[in-house]
Amino acid sequence: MMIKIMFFATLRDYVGAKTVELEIPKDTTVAGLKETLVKKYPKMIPAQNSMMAAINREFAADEQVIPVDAEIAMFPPVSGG
Amino acid sequence: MMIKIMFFATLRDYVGAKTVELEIPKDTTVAGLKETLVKKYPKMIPAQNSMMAAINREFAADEQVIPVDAEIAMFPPVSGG
Amino acid sequence: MQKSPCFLRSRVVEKIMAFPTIISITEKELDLDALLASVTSSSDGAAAIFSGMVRGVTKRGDAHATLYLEYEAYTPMAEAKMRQVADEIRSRWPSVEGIAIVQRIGRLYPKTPTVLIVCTAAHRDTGVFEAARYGIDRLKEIVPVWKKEVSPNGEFWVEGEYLPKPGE
Amino acid sequence: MQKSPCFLRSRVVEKIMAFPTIISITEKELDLDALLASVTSSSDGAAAIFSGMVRGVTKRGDAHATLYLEYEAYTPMAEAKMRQVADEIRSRWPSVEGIAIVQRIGRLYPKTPTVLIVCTAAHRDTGVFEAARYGIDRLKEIVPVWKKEVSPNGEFWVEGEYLPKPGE
Repeated sequence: MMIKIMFFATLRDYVGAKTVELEIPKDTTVAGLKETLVKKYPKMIPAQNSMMAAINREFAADEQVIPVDAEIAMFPPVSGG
Repeated sequence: MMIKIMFFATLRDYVGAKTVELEIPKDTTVAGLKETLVKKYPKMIPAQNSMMAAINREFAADEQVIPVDAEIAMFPPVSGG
Repeated sequence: MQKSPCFLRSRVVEKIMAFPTIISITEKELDLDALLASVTSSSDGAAAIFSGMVRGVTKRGDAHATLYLEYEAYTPMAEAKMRQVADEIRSRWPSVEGIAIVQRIGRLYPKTPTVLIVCTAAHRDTGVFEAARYGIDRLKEIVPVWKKEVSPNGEFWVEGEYLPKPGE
Repeated sequence: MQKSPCFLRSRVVEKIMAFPTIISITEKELDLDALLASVTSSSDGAAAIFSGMVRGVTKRGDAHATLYLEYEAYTPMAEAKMRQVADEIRSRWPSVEGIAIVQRIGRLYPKTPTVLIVCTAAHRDTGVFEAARYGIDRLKEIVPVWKKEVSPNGEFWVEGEYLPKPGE
């Protein structure tokens, strides 16, 4: 299935784009997506242990399966304030 | 000696004036002044245990002798904020 | 459907009880006086407020100078998480009445306020200071906003330390 | 008299170290944004602020409504005592940099801010919330300001409970 991922902060710099569209197998987990991304964008390697995924604006667990038509975002630990 | 006393809040209402000029004996203490005032203005009786004196903008002890040319103020416990 | 007067009365009470919550990610200059006014109810006598500012000179840890900060947000999630922070404050400090949580984004120079947390209550001794402190601590944990620091020696993204739990 | 370069240098340092203190009794509307700006230094990243407001509806204790409050001050002593509160804050929380303590007087209606305490610091975890809380608590103990409450049932002076020690 096709997904669209939004990237923020360092991750956007590593990927070189604000959003990326990607074809992934059905039942791909967040962990699986992270692996795919790191392979595709090796610059993401330094961030691979700290990067977070949000699905439909909620923090997602690594084992969570990515649902159809989800709003997906990936970013480093937040630093607002 | 002549002194001038400023009154605030309830005390001003009891006395009926913002300032009062008064002749007091040399070496009068704060306690002595309070007694004199309560005699002169019986409306002050309900305030006699809580009223405070400031001499030259510092809280004064009852036993303090009133110095010459002092700035004297009397008032109830503060309630600002 | 007919409603009993009692039912109507309870709806009115509910409406009175709904204290204001203001949540915002904005590029505009923060207006603390207006914000405080907009979350103040007649029953409020106290407000504890936190304001964060851009620090131009940092002495603690890795001492350095900052030319400016560039803030960005994942806005829809950030606003949802700010609302969650407000809900968490209310569940921990039921005395808190009005709440405002506003994060400014974009390029911000030293001394500029960047974030405001406002909590109002009837009295100052019912946890309002702790509530405001919790608000800023929690914002820095779970609200998706990031800042890039631009210094005379280059620029780098500031990274937080907290890893929120799934669903947190 | 000739001064050594070293002596001159230490005077410069002293000047840099003198963080702003703003103390004021005023009849004018309080401007929190301007006040915060005027006590913010480049080294500040955090401000904890307390604002008191006129409560129109009081539920705790003797529940009542308030039409307005009439504040008065023994201004020269009040400003001296506010300066003392600022000094006490600095001696207890050396991390606090800018301090503003402003009390508005005159006739003030419900929801209107009446008093502001602002404490700034480099970071939020160095006591700045506790410092602001101390500031308002202490103002209510030793700063000679009084308020008369005007309610639908009449008017009465509010009286504090604290009796300062001589010289306090």
